[in-house]
Amino acid sequence: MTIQFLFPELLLVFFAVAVLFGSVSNFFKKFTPVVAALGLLGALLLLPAASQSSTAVFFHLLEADTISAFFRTLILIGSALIVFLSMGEPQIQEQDRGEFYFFILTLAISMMIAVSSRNLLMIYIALETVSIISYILVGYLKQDAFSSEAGLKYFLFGALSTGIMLYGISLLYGLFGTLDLPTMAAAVKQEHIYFPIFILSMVFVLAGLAFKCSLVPFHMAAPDAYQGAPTPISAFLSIGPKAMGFALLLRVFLGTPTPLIAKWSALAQWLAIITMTLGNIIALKQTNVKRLLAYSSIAHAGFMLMALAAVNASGIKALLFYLFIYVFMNVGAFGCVVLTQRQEVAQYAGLSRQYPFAAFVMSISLLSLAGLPPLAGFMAKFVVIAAAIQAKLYLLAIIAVLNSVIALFYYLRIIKAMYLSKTEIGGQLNSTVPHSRALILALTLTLLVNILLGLWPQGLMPWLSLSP
Amino acid sequence: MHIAHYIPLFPFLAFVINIFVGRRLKIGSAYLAVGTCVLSFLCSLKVWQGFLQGERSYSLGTWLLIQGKPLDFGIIVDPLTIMMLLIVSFIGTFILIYSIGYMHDDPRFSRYFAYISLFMASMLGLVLADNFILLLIFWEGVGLCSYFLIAFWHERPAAAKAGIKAFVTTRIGDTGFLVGMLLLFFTTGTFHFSDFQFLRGPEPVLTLAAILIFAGAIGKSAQFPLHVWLPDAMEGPTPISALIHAATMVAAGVYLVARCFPLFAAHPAALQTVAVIGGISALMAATIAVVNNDIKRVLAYSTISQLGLMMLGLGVGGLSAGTFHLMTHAFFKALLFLCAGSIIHAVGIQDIRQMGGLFSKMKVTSVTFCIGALALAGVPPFAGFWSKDEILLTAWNNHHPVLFAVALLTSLLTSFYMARLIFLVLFGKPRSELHAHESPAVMTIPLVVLSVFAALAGFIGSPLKEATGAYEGSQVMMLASTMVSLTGLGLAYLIYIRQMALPQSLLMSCQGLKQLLLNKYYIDEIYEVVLVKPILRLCQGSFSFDMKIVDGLVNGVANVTQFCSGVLRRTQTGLVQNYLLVQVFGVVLLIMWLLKI
Amino acid sequence: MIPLEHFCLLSAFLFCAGIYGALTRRNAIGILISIELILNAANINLVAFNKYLGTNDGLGQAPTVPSGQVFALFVVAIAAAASVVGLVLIIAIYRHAKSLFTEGFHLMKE
Amino acid sequence: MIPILSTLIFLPLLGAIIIFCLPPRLEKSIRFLSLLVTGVVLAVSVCLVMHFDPAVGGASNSMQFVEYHPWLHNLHIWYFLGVDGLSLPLVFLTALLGFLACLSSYEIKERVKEYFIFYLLLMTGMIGTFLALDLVLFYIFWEIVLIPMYFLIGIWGGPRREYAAVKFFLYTLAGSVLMLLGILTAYFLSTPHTFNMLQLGLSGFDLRWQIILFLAFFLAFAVKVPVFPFHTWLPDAHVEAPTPVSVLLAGVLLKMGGYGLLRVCFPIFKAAAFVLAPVLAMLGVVNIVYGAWVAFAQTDFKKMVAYSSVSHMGFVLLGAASLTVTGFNGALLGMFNHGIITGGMFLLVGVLYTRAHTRELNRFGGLTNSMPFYAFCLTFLSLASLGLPGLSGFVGEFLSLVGAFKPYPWLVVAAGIGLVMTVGYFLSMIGRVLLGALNPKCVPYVDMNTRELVTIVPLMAIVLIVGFYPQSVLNFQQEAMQGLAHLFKL
Repeated sequence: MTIQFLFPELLLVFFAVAVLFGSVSNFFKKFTPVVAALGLLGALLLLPAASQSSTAVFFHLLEADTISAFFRTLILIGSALIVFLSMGEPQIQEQDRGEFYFFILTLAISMMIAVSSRNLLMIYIALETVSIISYILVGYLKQDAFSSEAGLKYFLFGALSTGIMLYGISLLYGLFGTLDLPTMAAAVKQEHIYFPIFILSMVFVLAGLAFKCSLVPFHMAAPDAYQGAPTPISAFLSIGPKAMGFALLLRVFLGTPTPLIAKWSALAQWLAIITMTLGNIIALKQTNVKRLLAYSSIAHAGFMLMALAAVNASGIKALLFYLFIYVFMNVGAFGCVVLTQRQEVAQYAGLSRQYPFAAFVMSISLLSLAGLPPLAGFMAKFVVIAAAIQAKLYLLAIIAVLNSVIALFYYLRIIKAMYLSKTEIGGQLNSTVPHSRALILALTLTLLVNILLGLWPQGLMPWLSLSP
Repeated sequence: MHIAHYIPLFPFLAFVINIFVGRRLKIGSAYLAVGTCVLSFLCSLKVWQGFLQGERSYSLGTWLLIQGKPLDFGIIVDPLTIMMLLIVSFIGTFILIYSIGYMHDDPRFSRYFAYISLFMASMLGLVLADNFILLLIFWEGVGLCSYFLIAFWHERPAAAKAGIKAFVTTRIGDTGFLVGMLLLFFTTGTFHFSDFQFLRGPEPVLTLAAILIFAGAIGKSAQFPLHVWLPDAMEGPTPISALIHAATMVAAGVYLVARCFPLFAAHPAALQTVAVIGGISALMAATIAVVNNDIKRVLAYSTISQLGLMMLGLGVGGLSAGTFHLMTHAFFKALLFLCAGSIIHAVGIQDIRQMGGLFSKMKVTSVTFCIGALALAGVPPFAGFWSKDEILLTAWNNHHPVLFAVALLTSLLTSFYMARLIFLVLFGKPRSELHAHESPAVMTIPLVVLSVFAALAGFIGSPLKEATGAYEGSQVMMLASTMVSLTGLGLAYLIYIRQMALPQSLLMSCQGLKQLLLNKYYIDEIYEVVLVKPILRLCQGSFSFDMKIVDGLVNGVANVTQFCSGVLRRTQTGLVQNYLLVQVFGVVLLIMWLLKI
Repeated sequence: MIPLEHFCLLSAFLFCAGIYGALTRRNAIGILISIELILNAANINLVAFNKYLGTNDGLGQAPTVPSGQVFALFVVAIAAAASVVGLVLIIAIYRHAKSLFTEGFHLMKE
Repeated sequence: MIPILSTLIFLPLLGAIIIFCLPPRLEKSIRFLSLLVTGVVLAVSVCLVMHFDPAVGGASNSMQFVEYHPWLHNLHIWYFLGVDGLSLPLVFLTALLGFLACLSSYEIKERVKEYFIFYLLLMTGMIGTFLALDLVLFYIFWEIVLIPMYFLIGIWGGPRREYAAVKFFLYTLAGSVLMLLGILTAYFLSTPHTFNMLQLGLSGFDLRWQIILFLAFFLAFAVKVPVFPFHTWLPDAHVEAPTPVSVLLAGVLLKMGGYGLLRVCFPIFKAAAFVLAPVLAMLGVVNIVYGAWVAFAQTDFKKMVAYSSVSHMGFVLLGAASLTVTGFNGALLGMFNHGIITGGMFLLVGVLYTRAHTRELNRFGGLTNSMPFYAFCLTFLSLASLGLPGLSGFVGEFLSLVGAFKPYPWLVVAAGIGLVMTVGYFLSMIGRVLLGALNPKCVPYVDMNTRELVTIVPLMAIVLIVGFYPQSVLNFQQEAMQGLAHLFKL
């Protein structure tokens, strides 16, 4: 049963090794991205059908249930999109293209494992590999001062938070004597554990996971990392590890019907409020687009946490739906930054006349991020707020809704520069410059998802429902 | 098939044609206007004849559903309406003929006749309406035409301002009228005049409603508080002053009170206010007219005074007296204005102090002017005497001594200032070199016709007399009113022709009073200070309030968020230590919060 | 037999020393070292708990499954990998900022 | 038979997609295509009016041409369209103004393709809002209107267009997001969870919740109607928007607020409506008087007309707050008339702007000689706007006043003061623009050409028809208003 479950990962390992060796000879170097993409899509096909029942797999270290199935598909799709994006990125030079895609594939593998693990050891190992590889990828452009500084900052911050998490795990191991989450949850119900240490260790674990999802007290490194890293990597950071973070939050804190710690809903509610508000307010005055998108992803993390704060079935479904839409919205926005190679908002002046397609895709993604009705972002926001209101979190819902108004302002600032301003900054780019078809393909894909899924979310998400 | 509803349609047709193709018709537009006016006159005669054979008012159809009940419009046919129809169309025809000559060389000739036809249509419509809403529609239409025509020569800024002043002041009255109408509707449940006879005894609410409706009449008939617009309305062409601001439109207020007379009669308090307001207006306007030096302004104040007299007549319960004076006044006041018009047309100036000795140069105008003046002054054989006498008699019979005295004093002043006008303008030696010449025939013929009617209208008697019981004249009252008129004439004769020392010195002594009257009791200035200036400041204030406070709040919220963004941005210092510090601090905070330490 | 509490105290002490080091050190390598301290603190904990408390995996496995010690081994391996990556990044930043002190590299702020 | 309502909504969208595929240099064909699309929409709405059966009424099955299909069935969101006496006049108004504004869009010279794409999207959003009967569908159409309007004001507007566009977008969005919360809370509070407006009307909420939800919805509609404290976006948006856009903004967008009140707030939250009606009436009168005062002090032509719209919509609010049949009739007819009149006024302002490139009133003077037709049209519409009896403006206001007189007599008197002020500022505007000596600065302008006349004359004709025979529009809406008022009979 285990081998069948791990087929996609094994295929990816095979492709990763192939990509690594391919990068040795110049002839194969040109094909490495295509091979990587093929590997990811192949793995996507091999994914087992989403089975309702959840069975322990791989010596009770992994779990094959609906959540892991959904997140594994999401990670594969996300990684494929990032591979397409990085094909369009000129900064990734010829000579070390091989390693780049090798790292992306290994990142995908470790995330897929982390998402479906039910054992703290497995969680830690997968989480640590994801972190290490993302440190390398963030600091990938050695000759660029920004990239290496971002890499180091991300490393130091990340290492500390995972260190704290590990200490938390060790305490948990001491308390329960086991590393298996479901057994721990069962033990908590017998109420014979020493409560303060349990809370302390759970908060330590939360520190590690929250760093990945960039929730507020642990978000400090994210903006610098997103700004410094090469754009496809900051796109990957905003969707890959974030989705994994939320999957782990889901597993650790909400694995069992009643949340592991009683006050989880209040904790999540306040974290969500602070994250949303801080993310949105700081994003207002940003001039660098990547940094602005970083803060916007922090704000969206707050939105997703809101879905978790509503501890009910529709909350979890809302989170999954939101993450799916969020991947496409973010890839669309970052994709346009890759396409136009423009970092500052002012540089976007008059883009709608220079390169209408890029401006169109960018504005559709931004309006979808803002959550305006005809687009998919609205349906995502709608479902999440519905879950919050169903759980009677009225204050949270009101603040979330007002945040979406603030959010619209800074999204509009970019759209204003592109469409409304009459001045035209002489960007070196115009529609005649040849672009990698893959990047255009990825952008059109995000465009379709943003528009179609807004009108017909039922098509892809039959299980999405508001029923209590 | 009843033809009454065709009466307003003919002039309306002329208006539509003149507005769109008038410029090409040139003189044709004038003939079209006059023709439709004559047609309306003939229809009115037909309606009168039909009325004698017993045809009564009829309904046109449902216009609107209010509170579920259908509100249908109709035409009312009774002596009052017929009288008004005849007066309006008859005098209108002759004034139109007169204005062909008067407006001959005006660039916007056809537009003038278009507006006059619209006015005729709405005035005729007004008198035919059988409910308040239809009346209000034509009521505002009449106000609109007076606005257009006052501001006809809009190159002169004074004319444009006068037009706006007229429309706004009448509109203030109309708001009271609207509220009164609604009050009436909600207590009696109907807008129709015919339902007034079912009114039970006096109710405080209905009294208030009647007074508010009278407010509309005050606005339209330029009575005391809202009279300021009529003297300024003289900026318009003189035939307009004759038709609208003397004979017909200003009489609409009196017509309205007469139409709702059963309502007013049922509430003595309302009737009392009508009489009092009428008295005040009559006296005040007469005193101002005595000292005014502009020929049209004098006649304007005289109109306000006579209208006050009519209101007084109605106020003391004399429905037939009031309406009778309305009819006769229409004739001789229109005549006086037309004569004044032909004088101005000839001499070009309006200040009577520079005029004099025109009798020899303009024979026909002067004779008709004298006939009109005598009629207005109330000298026995002429029309004014009979109707004024009837008002005095009704006031005396219905035990209103104070009002009777006011009426008497007003007729004294009236005869005085009319005599003053005649002596200063027509007789004596010319005070400045004026090459006056007689007006062309097209202007003098209407003068002659109107003078004949001004003389003989008295003998027709009040059209409503069979409705309101026989009226027997009392010799004593007739003698008294004749004596008053003659003394007025005599006094004026002594002062202005004989330049007698005594009356001269008497006049010099009350210089302060003269100054007060010359400035029209400073009412205009009071309104300016009390009403117009504060409202303008209020608007300016509310606009700046809107910009600063309400808009300020909105922008303020935006600026506050921007400011917070600026502050919070600086938390990202870029130093790794700070990041680690925030994280550890976050962990500690969370633990303390969760464990409630 | 040294009671379990001593081990926990030692690991807690190491953990606090690591945190303190990470926050106060100005030198990037210093921070790296203190992070290693934190990881080792966790190792001590793991091994101690495994030895003293015996694991009741609740899955019917025998109490003496050495999951704690295995975990510690993994942690050691991963710590090594992490520090390698850290040093690489520190060398890269040294090429640009010419200094190891954290004040040297704060190009990106606000 | 063909789903007439869906065609009405999605025809402009189809047009927009077609234009999206055309290359930008085919300006003439783009203009013709959009004119064709809006023309067909107008024709469809006319035949909708003809096939509409005014007799069908009553609270239960008052909807006609109903389309009821599951859209997101497990989210309980239905694709539910229907039209009744309340939405019919407004749909016709939207179609008519859409066609005329498209006709007057010939003055737009640059980026024509994008202009007409946003224009047709705007049409879809507007018509959709009036026809949707499912709260979520209503909200989606309500917000679809915002994006194209932002671009229309932002790209083709006047000097301060960006500020005005952002302000309009954020202000309306802030209002409507609270409505989203209201919709969701209503969904979870209603006994059989539903977004359907008609069913929500039947499920009773307790009074405390009713008031909260009423205020949530009312805030969104108040921003659009503009009720007093939330109106500051209107003058900026109007002044900066290009003429055809401000015609639609004034003619239709303001009505969406009023329509929302009559369709959502009153029927669903009856008890709260009963409690809050006096507050609404008070706000209405404040709107009237305050709008008139501020309009009096304006020197910019468009800002004055914008504030006059604030004043007119005050009558609509007063009429609606009276909770009587006449009041509701007055409110709806008032909205219809105001749309026609103010649409025409903005077209006229546009005519003057294309010639003088300024909207400063003191800059003009004595235009009657040089532009007689223009003078006639402007005077006619100003008189209709100041509520001259015999023209359509008066009928709406009169019914609202009659309706509101019984419950709030003193407010009607205050409204009277507003009426007098309205006369004041309109006539002073006519005095400054048309009368007086010909201003030397404005060189003799050529009079209105045929295209401009074709956009104005139908509006003036409707003003005259409704003015003389209001029953023509009233008998369409009588049943719906009867049903609505029936809810508030004691």
